[in-house]
Amino acid sequence: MLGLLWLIPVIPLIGFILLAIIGPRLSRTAVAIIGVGSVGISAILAILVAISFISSPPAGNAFTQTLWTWINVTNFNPGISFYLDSLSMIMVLVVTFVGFVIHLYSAEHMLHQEGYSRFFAYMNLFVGSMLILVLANNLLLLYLGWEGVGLCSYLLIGFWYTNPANGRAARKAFIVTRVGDAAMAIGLFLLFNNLATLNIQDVMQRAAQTWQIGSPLAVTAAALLLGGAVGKSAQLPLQTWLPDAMAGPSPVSALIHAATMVTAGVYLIARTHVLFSLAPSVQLAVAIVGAATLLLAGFSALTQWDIKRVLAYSTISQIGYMFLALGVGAWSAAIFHFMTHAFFKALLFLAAGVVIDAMNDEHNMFKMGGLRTQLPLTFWTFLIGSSALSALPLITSGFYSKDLILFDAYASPSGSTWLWLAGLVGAFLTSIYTFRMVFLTFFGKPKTKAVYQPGSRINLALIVLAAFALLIGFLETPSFLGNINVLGNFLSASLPATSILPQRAGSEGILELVSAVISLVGIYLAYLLFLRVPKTTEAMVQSPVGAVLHRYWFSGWGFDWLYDTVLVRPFVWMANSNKNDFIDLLYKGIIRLNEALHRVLSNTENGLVRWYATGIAIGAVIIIAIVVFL
Amino acid sequence: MATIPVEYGLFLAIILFSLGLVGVLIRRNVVFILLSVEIMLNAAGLGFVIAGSHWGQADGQIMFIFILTMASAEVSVGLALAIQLYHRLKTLDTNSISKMRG
Amino acid sequence: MDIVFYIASAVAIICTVMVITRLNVVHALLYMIVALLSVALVFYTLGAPFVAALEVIIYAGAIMVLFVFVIMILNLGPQTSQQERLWLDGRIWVGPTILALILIAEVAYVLSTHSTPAYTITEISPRQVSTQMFGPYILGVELSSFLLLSAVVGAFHLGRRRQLYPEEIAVSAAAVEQNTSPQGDIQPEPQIQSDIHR
Amino acid sequence: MILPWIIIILVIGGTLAWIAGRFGPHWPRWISLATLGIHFGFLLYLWIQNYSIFTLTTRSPWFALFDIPWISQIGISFSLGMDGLSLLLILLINLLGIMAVACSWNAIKDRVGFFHFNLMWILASITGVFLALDLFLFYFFWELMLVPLYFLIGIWGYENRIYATIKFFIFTQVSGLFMLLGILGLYFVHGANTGVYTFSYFQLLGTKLPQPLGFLLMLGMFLAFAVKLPVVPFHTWLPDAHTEAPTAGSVDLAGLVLKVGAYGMIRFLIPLFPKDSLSFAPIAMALGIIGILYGAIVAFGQTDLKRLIAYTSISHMGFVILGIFAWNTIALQGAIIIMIAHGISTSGLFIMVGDLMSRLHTRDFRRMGGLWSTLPRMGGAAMVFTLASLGLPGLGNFVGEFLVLLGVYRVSIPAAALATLGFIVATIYSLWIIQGAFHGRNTEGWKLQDMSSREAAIMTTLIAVILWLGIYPQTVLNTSLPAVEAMQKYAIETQQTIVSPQISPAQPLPIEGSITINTGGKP
Repeated sequence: MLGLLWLIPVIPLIGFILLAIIGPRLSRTAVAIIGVGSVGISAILAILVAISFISSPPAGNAFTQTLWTWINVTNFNPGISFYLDSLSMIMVLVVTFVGFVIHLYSAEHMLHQEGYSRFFAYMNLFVGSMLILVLANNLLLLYLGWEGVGLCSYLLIGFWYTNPANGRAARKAFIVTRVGDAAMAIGLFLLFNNLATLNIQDVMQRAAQTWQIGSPLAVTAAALLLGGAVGKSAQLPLQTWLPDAMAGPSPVSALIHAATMVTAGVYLIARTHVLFSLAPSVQLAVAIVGAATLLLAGFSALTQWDIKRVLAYSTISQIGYMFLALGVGAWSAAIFHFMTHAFFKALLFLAAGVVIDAMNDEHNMFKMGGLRTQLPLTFWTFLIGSSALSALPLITSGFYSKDLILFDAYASPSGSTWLWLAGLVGAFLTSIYTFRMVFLTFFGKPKTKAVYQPGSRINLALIVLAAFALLIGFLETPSFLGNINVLGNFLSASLPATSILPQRAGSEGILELVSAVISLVGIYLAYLLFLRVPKTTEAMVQSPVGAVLHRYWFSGWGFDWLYDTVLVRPFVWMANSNKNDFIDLLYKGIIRLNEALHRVLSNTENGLVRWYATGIAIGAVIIIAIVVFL
Repeated sequence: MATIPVEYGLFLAIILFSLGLVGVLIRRNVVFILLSVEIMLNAAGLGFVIAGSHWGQADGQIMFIFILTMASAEVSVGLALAIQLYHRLKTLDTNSISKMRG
Repeated sequence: MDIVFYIASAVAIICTVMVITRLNVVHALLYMIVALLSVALVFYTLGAPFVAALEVIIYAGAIMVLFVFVIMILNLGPQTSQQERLWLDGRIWVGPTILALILIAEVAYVLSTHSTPAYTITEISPRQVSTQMFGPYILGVELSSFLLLSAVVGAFHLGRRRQLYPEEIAVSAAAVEQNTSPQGDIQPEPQIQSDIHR
Repeated sequence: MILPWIIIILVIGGTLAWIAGRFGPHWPRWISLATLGIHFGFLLYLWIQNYSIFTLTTRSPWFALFDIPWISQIGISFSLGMDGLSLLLILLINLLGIMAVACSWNAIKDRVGFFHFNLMWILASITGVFLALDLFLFYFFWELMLVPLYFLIGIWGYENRIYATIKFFIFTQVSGLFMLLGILGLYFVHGANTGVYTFSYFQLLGTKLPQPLGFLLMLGMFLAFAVKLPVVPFHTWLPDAHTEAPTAGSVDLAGLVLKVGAYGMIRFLIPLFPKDSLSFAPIAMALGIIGILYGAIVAFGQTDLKRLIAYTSISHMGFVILGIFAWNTIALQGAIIIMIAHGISTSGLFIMVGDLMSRLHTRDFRRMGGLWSTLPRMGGAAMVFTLASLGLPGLGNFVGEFLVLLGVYRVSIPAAALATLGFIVATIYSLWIIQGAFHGRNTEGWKLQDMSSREAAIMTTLIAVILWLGIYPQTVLNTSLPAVEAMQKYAIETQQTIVSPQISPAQPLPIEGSITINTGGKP
């Protein structure tokens, strides 16, 4: 069964090629069958492969399949080869499964849009690229997938291309992530030139053998990879593209900008965890970046009026948690949070898509309200997703994954109280802005009438995701709540277990309690501020301090402004002012000089016989002088 | 026969030549220019004759005869040009025929 | 005999100066004839009687007569002298004179550094000249005949009064118009065309 | 006798096309297409037949050599040789030649015969450049190439074509003279050293050059190649020439002429002047980096689509010079891949612009926009080529750029880091092309015919090649590897002879009589 591994990424790619070439001539049904079907087959294959992987684990708990050698120059010979271990298995399962559900949703959601086949072509290409990314055996192939998903992100953000703002957002996403990618590329050069391989397992093995902990090369390599990761995962300081990326269709936001692509950075760091362990300073930077991002994004999410932007900031914030986990060495906790987040955030985006459709393309939450009764299924699923996001205790998956991270941030050797505190504040913010969204959208007085009811495919997608958002948390529970460690055990083959300081290990129960309380308080506060006394809230926003903070947070802490002033404008100015290429002036100058000389010399050709005779005479005199006196 | 230092003869030649040159350069009338050219040619011939006489050879005189031939050819063509010039432009001014300026 | 050389030289120089300074062409021609005659005398004193004879016959005789004929054909009026006076203003002398002086100075310098003793001039007879000319220089003679032939053809062609083409008439009419203006002086306009760059 | 025929076929085809122009406009087109098709097939056959020898361990890079004396008094011979590198480049120019004929099928209506004559002669002379192993012959073909190209742009170009052609001609001609100086200097120094006056490449390898003469001669040759490549301060002829050239001319410029400079550096500059080019390498690499970034920034500021693409070429060629002067196998292989991939992708873009122009009658970017809705297939093709030019993995350019940077990193880490910024700026201008032409609002309300089957065939072929280069570049890498290794060996051997003169210079390959074809191991 494992031999079918290569088909998992290839089938969506075949779907892409089919749709790209003959898609425009097919009926919408056929397009949907190809588009959804290819991902569906992929998901089934993934499950089959997973069953066979778990039931009869291959030697070394990892399976490598090489299709062909991609490039072979002297000792540089990365292959088109796939590597399956427990980490990539989890990723493949999540990507194919969530991908399939979202495709199913899209089949209905996008039905009346122009470019139906184009949409599915891009989506299939995305799934294929993402699968290549997670299955890649070497960093170069990973980079191929990495850039491929970036491309699809660009294409899908700008899917409605006639609006220039969408194009702008799409380009911003691609270019900002490309900044990170460039850093990552340099990292690859460094790794290859010092370790003579790009095969991920070999890189880690050789790095551990040849580099001391904290050696400059290890630190640089890890830092450069981190650069790639923060770009893709929208972490500080390259987080600015993700909120704008919401210009794309809702399924795109769900699949790419919540569930899968943006977590590629998390995957990359987890995949190359040995390098980060060798560079403790960079690992600390990962934790700090995560903590800072989750706070920043949390505050920004509080002030948005666009339902999708709230979700976007919350995505940034949740990935911040994953980075925090990676930074403190809680590898499996990060992957666990990635899993739960994939389900509940995809759910939230899909539900938000339904809401937006029902509101006739209205994104402003302040113009919604009371949708609880009009869209009951959507409301319940959205509520489940929101509860998971704000880590409602005991019943939601978010509770288990987030609290595991908080505990590890406190209790692991590289963790600290400060990191834990940052996470806690973030959790508090999360529950406020999440339920602000719920209350504004679904509660209160109805302001607009829903013009649309979702059909069976959308409902199915929402229900499936909601179920997973609730249930998947039970893969990994704290020691006092059953102590289930399914995921951790499964991942232990590829990721080292999280070490816990013994003196802090006992505090797990208390910490869980604190964060549970925090989450509930946050929800209550949201209820108070946005449902009970919205006037007071409004006054707070209007007050001088509130207004400044609001503006700051609303604009994402002014990062856009900063980059615009420091980078974008100078670049555009430079390009525009040098449109005619100042180097050409040099050659134009030569032309001018020639023309001037020509003018001077042609003045001497005046047609006067005596002038020429004078010239001859002067010449004769000079030549005779030379002959005589020299 | 006479005993004249060769320098004197050559000095005379160069003075005549220079006067001819001055004439070519200062006159605008094409007939005067032709006359001055004749002076220069004559002076050059004089130089040849002096040199020939210095060495006691006939070559100098032969050169003079060639120069004479050339001078007559030049004068005949030059004067024909002068007539044509006057015929067309009603002037003998060489400045008036500056069509070939750059 | 020496004194003849010196006197003839002096006459030649004076006459030449007069040639280039005369306003009237005919006066100049007369001085020119005198100058040529004195040069012929110089040739004689230098022991070249044959060349002296040629000088008188061909230069002073034929060529100068050619000039005279041309002047007669052109039939220049009294205003020509006026014109010449205008053209010969003082400034125009400066440059050529300086050039000529430099030239003379250079040659004088050369001559002064190579002083050769005075020697007795021997006469070279026409026979010697002729045997040389039709011996080693026969090719030069042939070439001279070509030259003369082409000069004859050229002079005939150029001197012919033929019908002008219309565009030539236009050009000459415009030129005549310019030449009959009071100064009769055409300043070449610095008209630079750099079409190749446009 | 195979090698001269490779050139002669094109010459004959071109001449026939000119003559056939009397009978009607379709004759030259079909004749050119047929000639190029036969030629291409023949070259493919040659490649496949000889492919196995590339993987042998004891391999001579030259699988075909041809040598007859030409002007033997001064040591000039008509000496041709083919190795993997020249085979690849000739295949490339042949393919692009076919594309050029195809893309001007309807666009050229005036003097069709002469047009195809010029086209074929450009191909023939560039083929000659790639095959020549005698420096005089190389120079001969090098200059010959200019003349038909001059006519091609000067007659069938756009409004400002005279300015552009003169500029192009003067730039290349003047720089060519510097190369001639370099060649002659080498010739005389070698003659003075050994008493053998010859232009033969193999014999000139390892010439001991006194300083600073050697450096100056190297600089002269570098200048010629740098102008053709073009390297940044000498690049300004390219945007003008590209902008004014007809589509086929742009394809020729981008796909063929630019490659000649890079080829000259690999084949001649560094092997002939190994020591001097080594000491010059930091400057050349700096120029490469400046080219990458400068070209990209200026490209972004353009409003003329063809000009924009021309500047992207400059940016890409920066990678090539960087790779060449890094002078290790990885970087050189990368540079070769970029040369081929850039030829394909940029030609694709130029053909796309040509197709757009035939519909819109403008190259001005500001008047386009939203064309995707009316030209979806062309938009898709354009997308592939722009993605290739921004270095998307899976397409040819990425492989080349990555290999170049990987190799450069060994030589200079800052250079690799700075050049990597090229990925970012390339993204900016590439996306700008798509945004400006195909995305956004269709403000002028264009309603256009999407690609015809002829245009689609061109695009499909080019896309297939660029994908093949991106996913399985191994065929190309294998083919060029012996040549690359041989070049490096020449350079190393000549360096050794400089250090220790008692070692005899690089042994020239045995050239017996007329031709030695290596038929894949068979005697």
